[in-house]
Amino acid sequence: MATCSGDLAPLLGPNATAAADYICNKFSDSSFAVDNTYLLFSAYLVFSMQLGFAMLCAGSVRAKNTMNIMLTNVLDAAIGGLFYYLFGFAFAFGSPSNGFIGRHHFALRSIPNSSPIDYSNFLYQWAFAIAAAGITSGSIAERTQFVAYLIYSSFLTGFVYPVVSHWFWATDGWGSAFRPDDFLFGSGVIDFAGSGVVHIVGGVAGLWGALIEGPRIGRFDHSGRSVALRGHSATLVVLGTFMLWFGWYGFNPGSFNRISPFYTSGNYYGQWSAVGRTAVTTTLAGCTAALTTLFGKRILTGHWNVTDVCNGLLGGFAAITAGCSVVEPWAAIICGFVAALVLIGCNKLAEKVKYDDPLEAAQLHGGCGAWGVIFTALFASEKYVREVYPSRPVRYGLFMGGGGRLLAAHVIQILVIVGWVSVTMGTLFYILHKFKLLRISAEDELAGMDLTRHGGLAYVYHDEDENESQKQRTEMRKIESHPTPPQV
Amino acid sequence: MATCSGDLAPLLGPNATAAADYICNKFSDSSFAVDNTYLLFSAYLVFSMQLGFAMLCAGSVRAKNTMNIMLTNVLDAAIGGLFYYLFGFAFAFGSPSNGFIGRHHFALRSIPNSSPIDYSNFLYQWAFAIAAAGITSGSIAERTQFVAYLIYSSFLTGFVYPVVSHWFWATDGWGSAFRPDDFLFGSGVIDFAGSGVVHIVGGVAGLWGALIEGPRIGRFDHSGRSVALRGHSATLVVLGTFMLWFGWYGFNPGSFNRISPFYTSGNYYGQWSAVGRTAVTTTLAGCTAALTTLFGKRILTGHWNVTDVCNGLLGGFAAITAGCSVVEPWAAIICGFVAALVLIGCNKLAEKVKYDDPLEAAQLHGGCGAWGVIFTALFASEKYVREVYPSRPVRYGLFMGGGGRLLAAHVIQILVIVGWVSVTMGTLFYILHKFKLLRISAEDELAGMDLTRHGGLAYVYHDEDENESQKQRTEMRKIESHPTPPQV
Amino acid sequence: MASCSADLASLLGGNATGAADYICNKFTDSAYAVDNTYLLFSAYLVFSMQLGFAMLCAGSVRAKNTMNIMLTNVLDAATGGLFYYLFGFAFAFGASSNGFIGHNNFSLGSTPSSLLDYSNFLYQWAFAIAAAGITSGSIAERTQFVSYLIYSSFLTGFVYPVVSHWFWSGDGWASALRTDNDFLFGSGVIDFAGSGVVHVVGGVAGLWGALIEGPRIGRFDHSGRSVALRGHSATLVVLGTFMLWFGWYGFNPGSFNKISSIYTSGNYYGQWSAVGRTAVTTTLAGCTAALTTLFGKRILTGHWNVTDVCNGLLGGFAAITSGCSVVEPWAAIICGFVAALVLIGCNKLAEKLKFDDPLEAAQLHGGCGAWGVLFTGLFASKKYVREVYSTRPVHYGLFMGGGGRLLAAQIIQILVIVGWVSVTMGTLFYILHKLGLLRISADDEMAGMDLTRHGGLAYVYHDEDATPKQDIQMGKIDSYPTPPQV
Repeated sequence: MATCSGDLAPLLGPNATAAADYICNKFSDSSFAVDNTYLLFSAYLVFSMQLGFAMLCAGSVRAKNTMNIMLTNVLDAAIGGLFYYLFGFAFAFGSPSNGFIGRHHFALRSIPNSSPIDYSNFLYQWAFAIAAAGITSGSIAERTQFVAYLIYSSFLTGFVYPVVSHWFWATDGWGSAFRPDDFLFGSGVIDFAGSGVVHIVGGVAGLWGALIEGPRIGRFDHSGRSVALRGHSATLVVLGTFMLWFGWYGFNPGSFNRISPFYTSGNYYGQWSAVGRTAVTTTLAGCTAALTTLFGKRILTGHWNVTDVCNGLLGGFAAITAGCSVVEPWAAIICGFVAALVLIGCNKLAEKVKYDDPLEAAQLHGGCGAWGVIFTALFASEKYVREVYPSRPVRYGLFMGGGGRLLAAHVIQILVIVGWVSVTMGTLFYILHKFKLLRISAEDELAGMDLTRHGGLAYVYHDEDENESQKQRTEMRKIESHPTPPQV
Repeated sequence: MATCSGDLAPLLGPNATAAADYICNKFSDSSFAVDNTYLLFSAYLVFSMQLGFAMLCAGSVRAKNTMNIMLTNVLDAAIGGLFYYLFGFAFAFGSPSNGFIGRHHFALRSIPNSSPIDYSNFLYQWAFAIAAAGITSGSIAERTQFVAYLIYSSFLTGFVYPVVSHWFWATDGWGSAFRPDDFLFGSGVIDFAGSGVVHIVGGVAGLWGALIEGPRIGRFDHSGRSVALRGHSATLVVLGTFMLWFGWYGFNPGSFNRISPFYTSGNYYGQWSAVGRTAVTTTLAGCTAALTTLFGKRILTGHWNVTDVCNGLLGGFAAITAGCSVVEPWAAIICGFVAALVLIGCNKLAEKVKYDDPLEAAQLHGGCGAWGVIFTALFASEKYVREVYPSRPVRYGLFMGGGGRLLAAHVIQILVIVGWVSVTMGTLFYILHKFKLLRISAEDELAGMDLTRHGGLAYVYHDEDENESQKQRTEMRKIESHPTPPQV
Repeated sequence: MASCSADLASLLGGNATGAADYICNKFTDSAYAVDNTYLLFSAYLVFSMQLGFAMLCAGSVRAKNTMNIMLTNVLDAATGGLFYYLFGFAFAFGASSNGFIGHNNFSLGSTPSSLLDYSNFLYQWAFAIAAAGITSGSIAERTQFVSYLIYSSFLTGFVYPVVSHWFWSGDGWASALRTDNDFLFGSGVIDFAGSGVVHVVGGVAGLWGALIEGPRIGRFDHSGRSVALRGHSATLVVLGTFMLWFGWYGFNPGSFNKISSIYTSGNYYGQWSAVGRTAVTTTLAGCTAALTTLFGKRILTGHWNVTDVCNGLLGGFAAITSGCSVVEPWAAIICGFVAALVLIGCNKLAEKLKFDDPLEAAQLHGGCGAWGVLFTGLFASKKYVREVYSTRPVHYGLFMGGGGRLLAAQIIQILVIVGWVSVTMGTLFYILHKLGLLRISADDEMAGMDLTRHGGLAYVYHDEDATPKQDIQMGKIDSYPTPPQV
């Protein structure tokens, strides 16, 4: 902490360099402890979003595919853990490197170091990577072969997502706002917690998967009209939504990584206040989106629908994620309001083009995420941008009088992400499709994947099935996996 | 940090004012970072109680009203977010103001400031406000029109609750223990985390709502005997209870707002220890209440009943909330023991007077909350009161030798809260009742609100319903909302 | 913080003792605030594992016993809270005392002290109830509720605290934190977060309970073949597993108790980094075990099974718990891989021996926990052992070149724990069995305990049952959704 010692030494007297060093080292240790506490618990919160995804997905599919979708969610985390450890983190943050991809710290080699990248940073970024994979698994639910799932999930968390996060979040990335110099449009992209980097990536990947697979059987009837295939449990949807909301307090405010830097020392004002503000903007955007969806859907369908409200809420969160740290609370309300309309519009559009996404993941994360990136370029406040991104030339929101350079950078961000994910993931899904590895057979789809692939249904509420199988003296899990055995 | 500099400057030598300032500013920054980390994560925990409420409520109602009750819980948080942001927080903590209501910081204007109120304080208080609304929604579950719900929830979180919290928690409040002078009965009210401010408010509001609506159809049979309308899922009740328990560790210990103040410097002893003690008293009160309920109910009904144990546990928490920071751990055991008896007694009484509260919310939060307020006045320990409320004249528990002034103040608190909530919320419910906006029709109630208002049942465990509705080539969610279609 | 004051006073000049004290006191206060924040939130996370256990257990049993198993999980926490407060914590950490059992600080007397604060009690309580939660899984679906209350109190109040005293307190005979130099084999046991102290204890207790009770009716058919009695909800299993995973971030990294200690001052390097590394090793072990189980089970049974994957994941966590703070991340991958194989092996063995454990708790926590203790003796890294256990002679993993002393101590740990828990809990279960208090009647078991003991089934999805046509009183007939009189 050279600055601290340099400041303090002359104050203490001419010969007090050692004393100043000593005191400043203690301060630096103290803020490392606080910042790591903050970052680790934020990482745990982000991890808890995986539980949220699992429950949200489980509740949104039909009972016969519950085991399948939950397994994919558990494996997102598990596969992500290994692949992000082996090379994902290195691709994303292995500096020094070029603007396109990182190339150090494979398998966490020479971590911790003075960059400073510590284990807690890895853990935090891993939790983000698996969130992106979780988004995609929702889009292709109920009709995808399990092997295809294993392949795309590894590829997404191990390569596609890390590269994007390198571009916009690493100090070397070509679009990053943390570069030492040579910013994109003299501005760089402000995607604070990843409306673009996480949500658009996950959403566009899901979009291609779902497009190439086509809709689920029965989703559009013979005359082409849309038939809702309701999820089997609204309770799980609400549970998942609340867990995601809870975890989002790690996702957005946690993206500061550190809480102890001050803006004006000895005063009440520092990064801790910005962290609090970020939590508030996040809350307000989600709340507004939920209420907008409530009344919007009431007008459109005549129902007060809780699952729609949950999706609206999440759309608001996905949108505010890019700008959460640099906008005023009142702007967050605008962000949430528009996000809800964007989601409703995207859903209408999806229905019209016969696009089937069981969790509305492409619409929600792709659509609202893109709106969030644009929103940041319109409403980022000068004061907050200056504080949160101190090393970067101050370019802020168009509507706040900051000119169009930030907006230009953000439009480029959206285009580049959509292009990159389409090229990589679109190609991958297409190859899987050609090799007949993507979609399950029609019989499997009608029977449900739990019966055919995952050893039985998720629920056994009534005992008879079981007693029957006992009577038949069956072996471990062979017949039991057919609770209504065809031979009877 | 004037004190710190003033203390340190002479120690460092005659010309070291600048050095002392510098060092003390660093310390002050450091404690801001720690305290905000502490407060924010506590706020996240309190927010997770909303998930707990949602699951507890969902499990405690019949399957046909699950969508309805979960929607109210999601909207508590969403409506609360907007209204508490716009004026609730200003009414509660907008100082300087009068003893009755705050009047600054509307829409978080001039936050953060040196009061110091920061964004994290808003977030924490918002999480409290939505908890109060959540309590009330339990009492009037399964029979209330959705519009009535929207109205009372906004009114409660936007006005009724903020005013009460201003009285007892703001530095200006007439009953507050944080006043600069002129304390109520020379003592002020010690309602540390809100047995009165949160739980009695929520409970009494629910009481009036449920009283004016009357019991659910079938709750009392023709001969007037009580018939239990069992909730549809004990699993959800347990899930909700554990989430509430988890969140209560933010609610009670978090109410210190800061963890870094020391009581004896350079020693192991400071507010961090008091925070830990608060978590322990909270735990012990809940555990004791759970065990008391277990054996009490076993004697009364012959069953070991898990949902009753869960309610008893929550009753213990609601009771310890007022005194958690100022009582000894052994006193918390007494608190929990009596709270369980109070709850059992209130439930007996409710049955006798044919009062129907699907979640026992009025009994639990109103009854046990009131006991908690009294308990604090009896058992508050001198040492802890001195430490936790240093600026207030030391009046402590009657049974600990502290005299009756604290008890008098607490009795006044209960009376005033009951009066205020009855006048405001009672009147509101009565007006809604007169305008026929309060209760749903008997047909709707028998069919369940999910079918008639919320677009279908929460659960679709078996596929046939769905396939059937597909065969009928129905449009989006029209017939599907009737899983057992009457036309067949 | 005597050293801080002494260091700083000499730097500031001869007359600055007062200033040095003042500044150092501020630093101490600051560190206490940070460390307590860290420890308390870790304790809350560990507590959330109780929710995980409840949901995991509920999902793994049949619908007719759901109320029963959830009640036991709620009561683990509640009885644990009282008994651990009254004497458990005193037995475990009541310094100063002998190597076998603590005998101070009953009912949190003389707390806070410079060594133990309320936050330590809360953290240890959350551990104690986890051990009881493990055991309740093994004996699920067939145990009388009264015997459950008895063993749970005994386990959290006495058996577990004594074990944790041995290995974790400054007085324990095998502890690596001893204050004198009399370490077991000159090494002491490195069981950082309790693969042995928590998981082997819970698993062995469950093993004896389940052995003495015998398998559930229908678990093995007349010809002796194994019949799976599937749990009623895989969703709850996944929910529980994720909550346990979430909570494990309090369990393992939280076991440092403090985050602000420095290893090299003024640098980026201190205990906060070790805490982060611990979270990473924990994650990697679990992830590897999950993937190993996925492919292993696919080969063995032909299914991609989510509940098996969840169990594998938890097995990986149980195994890494012992060494999480002292092994390299790559070693954690080995730990998880072997843990998954251990679990599969133990399950095969259990089936062969007709041992019935509804949650595989004895296999998972006992088997993988024991592997974890050995793993630490093999792979503990010299550098990390030196940092994390700074007062102890540096004996580290056999495969890392540290010699066999640590491994010897770890083997002794397993043997002693198995012996102690068998003697205490085995005897207790046997006595309950002899008194006819352990197992429920066959009729009750077939009907399900929820109907017969707990006032009705957990689920009422269809309304007809609940309608009051039959003019019944409060919860009497209601508790029979398929009333026999019809």
